[in-house]
Amino acid sequence: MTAVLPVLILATSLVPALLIFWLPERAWRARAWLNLGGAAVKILLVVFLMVEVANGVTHEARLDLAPGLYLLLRVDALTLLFVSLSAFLWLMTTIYAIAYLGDGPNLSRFFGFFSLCVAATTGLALAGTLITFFIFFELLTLTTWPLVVHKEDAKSVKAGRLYLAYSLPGSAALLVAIIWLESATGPVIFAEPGDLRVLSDASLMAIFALFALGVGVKAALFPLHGWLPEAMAAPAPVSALLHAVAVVKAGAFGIVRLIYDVFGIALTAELGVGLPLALLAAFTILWGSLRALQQTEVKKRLAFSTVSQVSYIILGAALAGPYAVIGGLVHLVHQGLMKITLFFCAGLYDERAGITRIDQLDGIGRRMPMTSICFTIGAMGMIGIPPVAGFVSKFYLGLGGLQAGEPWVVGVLAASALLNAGYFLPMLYRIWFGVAPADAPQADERSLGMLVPAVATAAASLAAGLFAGAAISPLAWASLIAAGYLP
Amino acid sequence: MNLVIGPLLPFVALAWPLLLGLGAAWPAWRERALWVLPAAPLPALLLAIAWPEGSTTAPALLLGTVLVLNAPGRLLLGMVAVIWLAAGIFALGYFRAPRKPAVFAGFWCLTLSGNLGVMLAADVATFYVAFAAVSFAAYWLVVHDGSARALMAGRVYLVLALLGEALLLVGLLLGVAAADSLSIAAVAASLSEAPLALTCLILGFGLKAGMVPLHMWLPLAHPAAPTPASAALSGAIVKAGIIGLIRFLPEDAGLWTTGLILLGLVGAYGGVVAGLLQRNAKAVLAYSTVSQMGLVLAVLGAGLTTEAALYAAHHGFAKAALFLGVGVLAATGRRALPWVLALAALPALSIAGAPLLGGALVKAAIKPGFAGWLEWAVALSATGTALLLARALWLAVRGRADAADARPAPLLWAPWAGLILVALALPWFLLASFSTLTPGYVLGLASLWDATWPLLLAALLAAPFLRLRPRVPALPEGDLVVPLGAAASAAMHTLRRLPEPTGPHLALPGATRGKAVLAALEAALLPWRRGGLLAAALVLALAWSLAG
Amino acid sequence: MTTLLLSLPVALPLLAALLAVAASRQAAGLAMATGFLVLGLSVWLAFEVAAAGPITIALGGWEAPLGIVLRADGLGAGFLVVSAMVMAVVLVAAQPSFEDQGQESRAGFAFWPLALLLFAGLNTAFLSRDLFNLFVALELLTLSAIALVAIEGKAGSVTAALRYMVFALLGSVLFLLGAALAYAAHATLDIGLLAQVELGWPMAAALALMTMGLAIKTALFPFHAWLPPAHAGAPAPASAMLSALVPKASFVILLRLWFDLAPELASPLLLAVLGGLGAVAVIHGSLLAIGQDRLKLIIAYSTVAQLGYLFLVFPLAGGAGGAQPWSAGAWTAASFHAFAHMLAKAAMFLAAGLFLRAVGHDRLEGLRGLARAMPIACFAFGLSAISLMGLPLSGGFTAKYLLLTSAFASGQWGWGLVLVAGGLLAAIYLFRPLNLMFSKEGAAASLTPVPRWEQVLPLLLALAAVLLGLFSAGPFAFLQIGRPGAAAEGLLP
Amino acid sequence: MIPSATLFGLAGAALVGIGLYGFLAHAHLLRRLLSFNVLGSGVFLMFGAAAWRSPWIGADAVPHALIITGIVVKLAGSALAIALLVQLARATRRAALPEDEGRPP
Repeated sequence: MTAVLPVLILATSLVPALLIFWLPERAWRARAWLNLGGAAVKILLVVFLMVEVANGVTHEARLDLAPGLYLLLRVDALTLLFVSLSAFLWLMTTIYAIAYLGDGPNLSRFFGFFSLCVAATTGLALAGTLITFFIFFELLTLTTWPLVVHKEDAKSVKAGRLYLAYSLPGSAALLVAIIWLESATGPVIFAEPGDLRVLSDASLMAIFALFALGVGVKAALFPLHGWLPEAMAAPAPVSALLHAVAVVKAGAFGIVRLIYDVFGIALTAELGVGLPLALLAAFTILWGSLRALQQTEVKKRLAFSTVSQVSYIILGAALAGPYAVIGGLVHLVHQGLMKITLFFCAGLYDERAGITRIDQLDGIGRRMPMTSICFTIGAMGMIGIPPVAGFVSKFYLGLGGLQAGEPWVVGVLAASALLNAGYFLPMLYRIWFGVAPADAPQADERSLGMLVPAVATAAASLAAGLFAGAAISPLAWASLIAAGYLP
Repeated sequence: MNLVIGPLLPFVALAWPLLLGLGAAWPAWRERALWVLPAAPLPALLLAIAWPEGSTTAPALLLGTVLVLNAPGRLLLGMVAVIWLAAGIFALGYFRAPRKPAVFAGFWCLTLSGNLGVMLAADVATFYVAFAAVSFAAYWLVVHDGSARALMAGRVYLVLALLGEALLLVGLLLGVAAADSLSIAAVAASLSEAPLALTCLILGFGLKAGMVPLHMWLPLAHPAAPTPASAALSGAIVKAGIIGLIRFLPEDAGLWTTGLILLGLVGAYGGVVAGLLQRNAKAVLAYSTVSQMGLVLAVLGAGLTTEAALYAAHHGFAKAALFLGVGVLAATGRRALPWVLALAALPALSIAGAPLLGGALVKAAIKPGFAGWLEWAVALSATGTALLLARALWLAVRGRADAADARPAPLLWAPWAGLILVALALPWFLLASFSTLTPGYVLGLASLWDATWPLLLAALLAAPFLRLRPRVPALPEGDLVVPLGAAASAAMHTLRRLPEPTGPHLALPGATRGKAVLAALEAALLPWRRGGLLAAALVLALAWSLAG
Repeated sequence: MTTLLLSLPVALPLLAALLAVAASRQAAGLAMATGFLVLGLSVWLAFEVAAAGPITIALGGWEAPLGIVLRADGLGAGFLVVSAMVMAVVLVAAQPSFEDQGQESRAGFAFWPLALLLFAGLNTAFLSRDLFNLFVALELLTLSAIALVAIEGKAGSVTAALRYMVFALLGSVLFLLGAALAYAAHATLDIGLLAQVELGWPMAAALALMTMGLAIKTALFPFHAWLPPAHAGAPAPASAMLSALVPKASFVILLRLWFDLAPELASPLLLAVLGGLGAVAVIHGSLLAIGQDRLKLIIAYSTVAQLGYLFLVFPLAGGAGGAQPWSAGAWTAASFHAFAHMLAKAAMFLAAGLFLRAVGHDRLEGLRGLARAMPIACFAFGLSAISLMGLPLSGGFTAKYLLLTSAFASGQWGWGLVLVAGGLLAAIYLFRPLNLMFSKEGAAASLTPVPRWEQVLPLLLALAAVLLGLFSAGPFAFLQIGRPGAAAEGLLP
Repeated sequence: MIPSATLFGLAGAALVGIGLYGFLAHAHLLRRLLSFNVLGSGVFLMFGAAAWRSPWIGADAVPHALIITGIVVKLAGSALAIALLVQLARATRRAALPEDEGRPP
């Protein structure tokens, strides 16, 4: 048991962040190396830690703040699922962002906060106690805000305000829930939370609801999702960060922690709080899809699609059967891979062809074939068309629903698949079969820095589905985690 | 961990087309990408002809892929390989200046791989993936020529394919949950206990196989595709649904036993009626497929699984030959027409069950499944088939080449002729192993008569038509799709135009008023006198409470 | 040695103030030197206290009740260190504002001695244990603060100063009256000695008088109306001292009165009045801050709200102490909150001063686009905002966490909700300026440039506020040195 | 006969009362300041009275020292107040806070 590694893995993004803040605007080369170096080291550490965790070695670090208030960083399998995803996507997004932002203004600020954001995500994943989780959760909110408002135009600033207007009350609810719980039970360490039964059923239910409300804002659970589509005003790498690497994931991750490591499956079932959450998630899935259908802007449609997709994770977690857990957890990774691909492509369309609306997509497939192929793969994954990763998640979620005695889940999945098809296929149709108008602006995809990450994540989404049975696939890892939770 | 446990060839057979397809995208090869088409199904052909039965596993692939080679699958696998081979060769002659050859070749290979995959898959996930591959990749074959008609057909195809996938997913999920296993055999065994799963699966597979009323995509998509692709679609791809039913139907399908027979017969006759009202040879052929698949469904409902496979295989060869025949006729001038037409009529006659041809054997094979009026109904359907195919040939002849001495190129007629040969001959070799009959049975007088009278009846019925040439009302391709499509697009339109909830607001109601109230309160606290008096009052109150 | 350590923080600023009047040319340098010297001494003292426990000295060898006794416990030394940190930085930051005005101007001449006097009063208030000494310290502090408000001589600030004066005088006289009563009843003014005797109704009356006097000086609702115009009207470095430091002195005395001197006299009404007024101050101050259109007024109203939190300690103290062994409760939290507020509020006023200098006015609209022009100052503003909102990781968060835990553990939900609501309201009024800083549309075309090193000063304080949260274990343990028993057990049995 | 200490104490209390009234009642700041001085004097008087212990001990010396210090402090305060008041009067031609005269602040 050592304390070095958890701290080190946090430092891989924290230290570059702090250094980058002080770099002059022109030092883009140093910035790039710091970022990429940090990301690369982090991936190496993650791989090493995976081996360690698979071998049953525990790593944890602790910092005392006040009696009863301490930061605990601890590496477990669930941590690594999230950290590995965010580390890989961070690397990709960084490469993408360097190319995307080019020599725009305020880059040191941007990349500084960007890395801080990832540091917060890492900390959140590593958090071993509720309060540690909360602290990093809140840090994530704060470090994301400057990224959302990065463009400094009216739209971004409004989006930033909205983001905070949703997030801060959410965090307040979360804090109340945590302190309420801890004032009765003492500090809650994940997976060994002590006896929650000292509180009454009603109190526990209220705590569960407050907690779900708090993290639900980040996870864009209906009706707390309003900020997400507005946040599309931010640059594409930020969207990628919000939708895939960090923010909404943090919310979903919080729900998983809540159900499995704080309340535990047994107590959740006893209180009967899983089902309402599952129903809300199911409603969000359908609602997000319906709203996506109504959008006319590419990024907004994708944003509502996220609203819908992230709730799959929550649905899986809330159903709490063996397969459902696996489905939910694996979707954490799969959704990240697929959605980031879509956002990378949307950014490419926007940046290289000036396309923001869906009706402008006509015939872009011919002019930007690689981008469009990646977009197609991502979209197919979202619909659940195999062998892109999405179908694996849905398969397990569906099985999980049946296993948990909730057959309606299958219906929700099928309906959502059709709705997803309803809003993605017309886009694909325009991309591949539409005819570009004569006055369409110049378009090309000659930006290796933006294209390579898109191709890589698209390939990863394909591989995650195609080789789901492999020993090191997300599915295998999710199954390992789930096995740890189930009696 | 071994990547593959068991023989490698089944995986090679599936991966080889994919590799070729990817290779076709290579810039240097793009222009000549079509040459990969004939090569793609070769390993699968080898597998079907010369490989021992057995299964093989790749644990890392998907959710642990298991492929199995056994009797009905092997036959249909071979059929798929042969049809795609023939269609591939045909395509070389058919496309003179191909549009986007690399894209066409890529999706051709992907569709093929999926089509082969459904015949081999022994686990649910692999089956689902393969099924999706064949369904969705085929879309690009349908819309290849980019015409408005093709795009429209493609759209209908895609919507229904999606619906099929969704049904399939639900069915498979329910099935797997009931069986608690991913093995198809296990799922099938438990389906009699899971009626909802069975229903979803039958609808999903039926959709692919052209079961009424989910057949609408067939008469739209098959004619819209380029001829070699039509052949593959109608000959091979619809069989993905058939193999699904063969694999998944439990011993006791409950109500669906009757349901399949009834729906099958409705399709068998409805296809004939709707087909006769068509104006396009390929559309007529597509309706004939609906009709024939109806029969296969009925056979499956009757429980004759292997016979259904045999029937389906024969139909695949013959129908693919007919589609290619339309292409061959289109390249034939007046002079060579009689010979070509004579050859083109052979698969038609075979499907109609004319004596001594392959079709007669397979029709005899399925006969024991039916009794009473059903036996008659099945037998009589051959009359309809004959009429329908005659109409198809008639329409095809009208579309012959303008130049009187035009002759089909060898690349066109050779694969066609090959397919005809296989269609006519193969049942003779396979009848014994796929049914309880022997070839000798069909040579008996009774069965010769059984095969002949429907054709004579057809000739009788057709005669007045040929003489009088009445105007036949035209039925739009895809019949039901017209009203349904309109309804669907209206629904979609409504969904999209639903009033959007207003976006989130940050301004609080009454904020201005609240601000004024607060400011007034603040101003009231400012004058010293009030503050001082308050302080004095509080001092007194506190002193009193502290002393007490 | 310890005698010097305790007396120099009081004596040095006094001496320097005299010198600054005499040698006004060197006043700025002298003041800065004093600031850092006292900071060094305070830190040294803190280490001594940490090593050896509370240190008590009797000046001139006269023990209480006759002599003047100074005592450094965890609370006093803690406040001493943090206020010296703030003072040192503020004095450096004040240098460009007041040195440039030359010796001829009254402000340039008077600022340094006044600031040093204020410093001396502050340190005396933190270290004294004698009610009359505390009175003198408070007067020194208040009078120099009032003079600082009026230092620019504008009609508005003179009005504000006079208003402040009126309230402060009442506060003083109430406190003095209480002290006189206490002396009449028990013939001593030493807190330590008074704590040991049986207290009767005269002491109750005395405490009521002193409590109200101190509450007025701490600008507790409803006696806060003088504060925003006074703090907002002063020059930025003066505002920083006024807002961050001055109210803390009276609050520390209030803590000592109730937790050290007479915990057994507390009544439910006292807790309800102090806690209730504090809660109202939190909500009322925050709501008014939201409505302001000038940055310095927002910050000043924020002080009203933040001071309100401090008073929640009275009902909450002991809320977690006995029942929950892992949390030492609200008493420490109040100190933490005061520390965090001192650092963050000073940083915020200094940053606001820089914005004002760059833009020429402090209307909110002027902040547009400053994130690009003055990134460091904006960052400092943002960091201190985080601490004021009580978001992690910051001293403000640790304080809020401890207070909330006390509230929930003792079942006093209401106070907990006030804490949460206050945090959210703070987010609203503090993100308004932050939002504008990040809006490039409508940004002013030309700004007076502000040197980088000046922007770093508020950042230092803001970072200190944040680091206080990250490394709170040390300060937490330090505050427990010489902690009165009532801090853990609560004011009511 | 009333002991002199009590007399002084009562007189002090009366002065406090009168001073407090004036302090609260007057809007004119100079009057208010004068009232405050009356109030302060009352407090000191009471403090002084509290110094009386008993005929044998006589008066306690400590309050006397404190009163002197207090008077100095009060003097300083009054001086500052007067200075500010003069400045206010020069700047605004008024000798009262705006809100006490019913003007907007």
